[in-house]
Amino acid sequence: MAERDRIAVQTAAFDVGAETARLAALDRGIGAIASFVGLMRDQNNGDAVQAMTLEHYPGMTESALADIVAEAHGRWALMGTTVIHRVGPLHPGDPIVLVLTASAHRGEAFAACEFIMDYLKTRAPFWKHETTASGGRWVEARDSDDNAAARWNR
Amino acid sequence: MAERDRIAVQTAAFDVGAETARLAALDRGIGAIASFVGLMRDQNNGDAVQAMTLEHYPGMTESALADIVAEAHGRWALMGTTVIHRVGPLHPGDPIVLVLTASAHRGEAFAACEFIMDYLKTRAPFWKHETTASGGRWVEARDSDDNAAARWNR
Amino acid sequence: MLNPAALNLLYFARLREAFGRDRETVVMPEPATVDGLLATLQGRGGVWADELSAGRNFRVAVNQTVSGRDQPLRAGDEVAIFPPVTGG
Amino acid sequence: MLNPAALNLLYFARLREAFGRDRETVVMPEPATVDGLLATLQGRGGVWADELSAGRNFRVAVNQTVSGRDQPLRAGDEVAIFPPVTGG
Repeated sequence: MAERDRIAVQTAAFDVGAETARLAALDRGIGAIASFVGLMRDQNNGDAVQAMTLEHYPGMTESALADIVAEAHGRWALMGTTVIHRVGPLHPGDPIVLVLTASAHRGEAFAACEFIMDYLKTRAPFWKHETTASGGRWVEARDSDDNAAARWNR
Repeated sequence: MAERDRIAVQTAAFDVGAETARLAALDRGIGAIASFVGLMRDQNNGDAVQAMTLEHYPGMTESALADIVAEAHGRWALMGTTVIHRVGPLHPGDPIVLVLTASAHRGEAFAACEFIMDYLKTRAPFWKHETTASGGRWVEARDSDDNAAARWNR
Repeated sequence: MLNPAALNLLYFARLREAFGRDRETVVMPEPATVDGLLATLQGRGGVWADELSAGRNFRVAVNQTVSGRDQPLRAGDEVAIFPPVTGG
Repeated sequence: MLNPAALNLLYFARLREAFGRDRETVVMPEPATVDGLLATLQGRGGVWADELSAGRNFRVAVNQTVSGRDQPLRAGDEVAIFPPVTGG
């Protein structure tokens, strides 16, 4: 039987079409699949960015993502989810993260997808190191991400 | 130069991966692509559904979708959008509609994608006719869709 | 070329089936409005009177834009009458 | 097999670079807590005192779960110290 939830941390790119098809095939009661793809931008905080390396905490990363997905299942009637996050070297335009949520109706799929992204941004142990014309630097956490995650507790 | 917005009404299926790649390639400042896929369910209002036919109003359909996308551009800083809606005969599990929104950051992409779906559901001239064990019937509009669209005016 | 008050009517979905046609041309005395056209169609009685009565839920689009009941109609206008939409 | 108070420390991202190492084993007198461990590391002075001072923004995970500063530590625990996360 197909797994309802799929979590992966990998250096390889992901296939949005294949991942969408996997969820769609899980259950004929699925009417809605929301998704999010995060891409590496060629700029950050006003500086051109040439390359990026994503570091993570193997073991904790997977369990943190599983906890976030479990919490989403507790809040919404989800019929399947996919979370794939890349690590290692990346370049502008490269996809970084994919989140897919499947549900009977669109409201739950949209809410769960945004919730998983907001929690991933503040709870999953990934760190971005970017290369600009003036050298390398670690990306600083954003208050806006903390605020986005906090609104799910209201 | 690639078109920022793509709207299509077609009988053929769509390719989520190719459509995502099209948007991602538009601009290296795109950091977020939100998407929604609507699928035909094998049940509706408690009855098993065997098949569906989607009718539309050629001409008005395309202009209604263009109006919705234009309104989304007015509300959020979008760098590209895609709306594809199928018409004709469909079966359970078939994808019906695809909406993609690209932006620098995820909050705008998510909001615009959900907005376009909510407005499409109440403003774009499509009608579903479904076949159940007891014969054919036209799907009735849902109050929940009107409510979903109305919240964007608050 | 067009009759000065000839309207091109279109019907969709459940109303197309109920009326047994997907299009027709109707000639109205000017000045015409959506309300006047609906009254004319209801005057046919039967399913027309039933489906287009004030309590029923349907939409009217004039030249492919959803319109109010006081919308003026001119010769050659495309007037579509259809149930609430159910796509997506 | 393990020393009764030996902790397996991991450092990530900016802190890994600042401390010049990605892991080490530290022996603490029991009963140990996260606070006690941080005080011991700060006692090394220099970048340790700087990066782990009360005003700095960092996280501690014990056995791969983010933990408070009063969390007890037992021999063999995996204790990771890292900056706020920035994935996604």
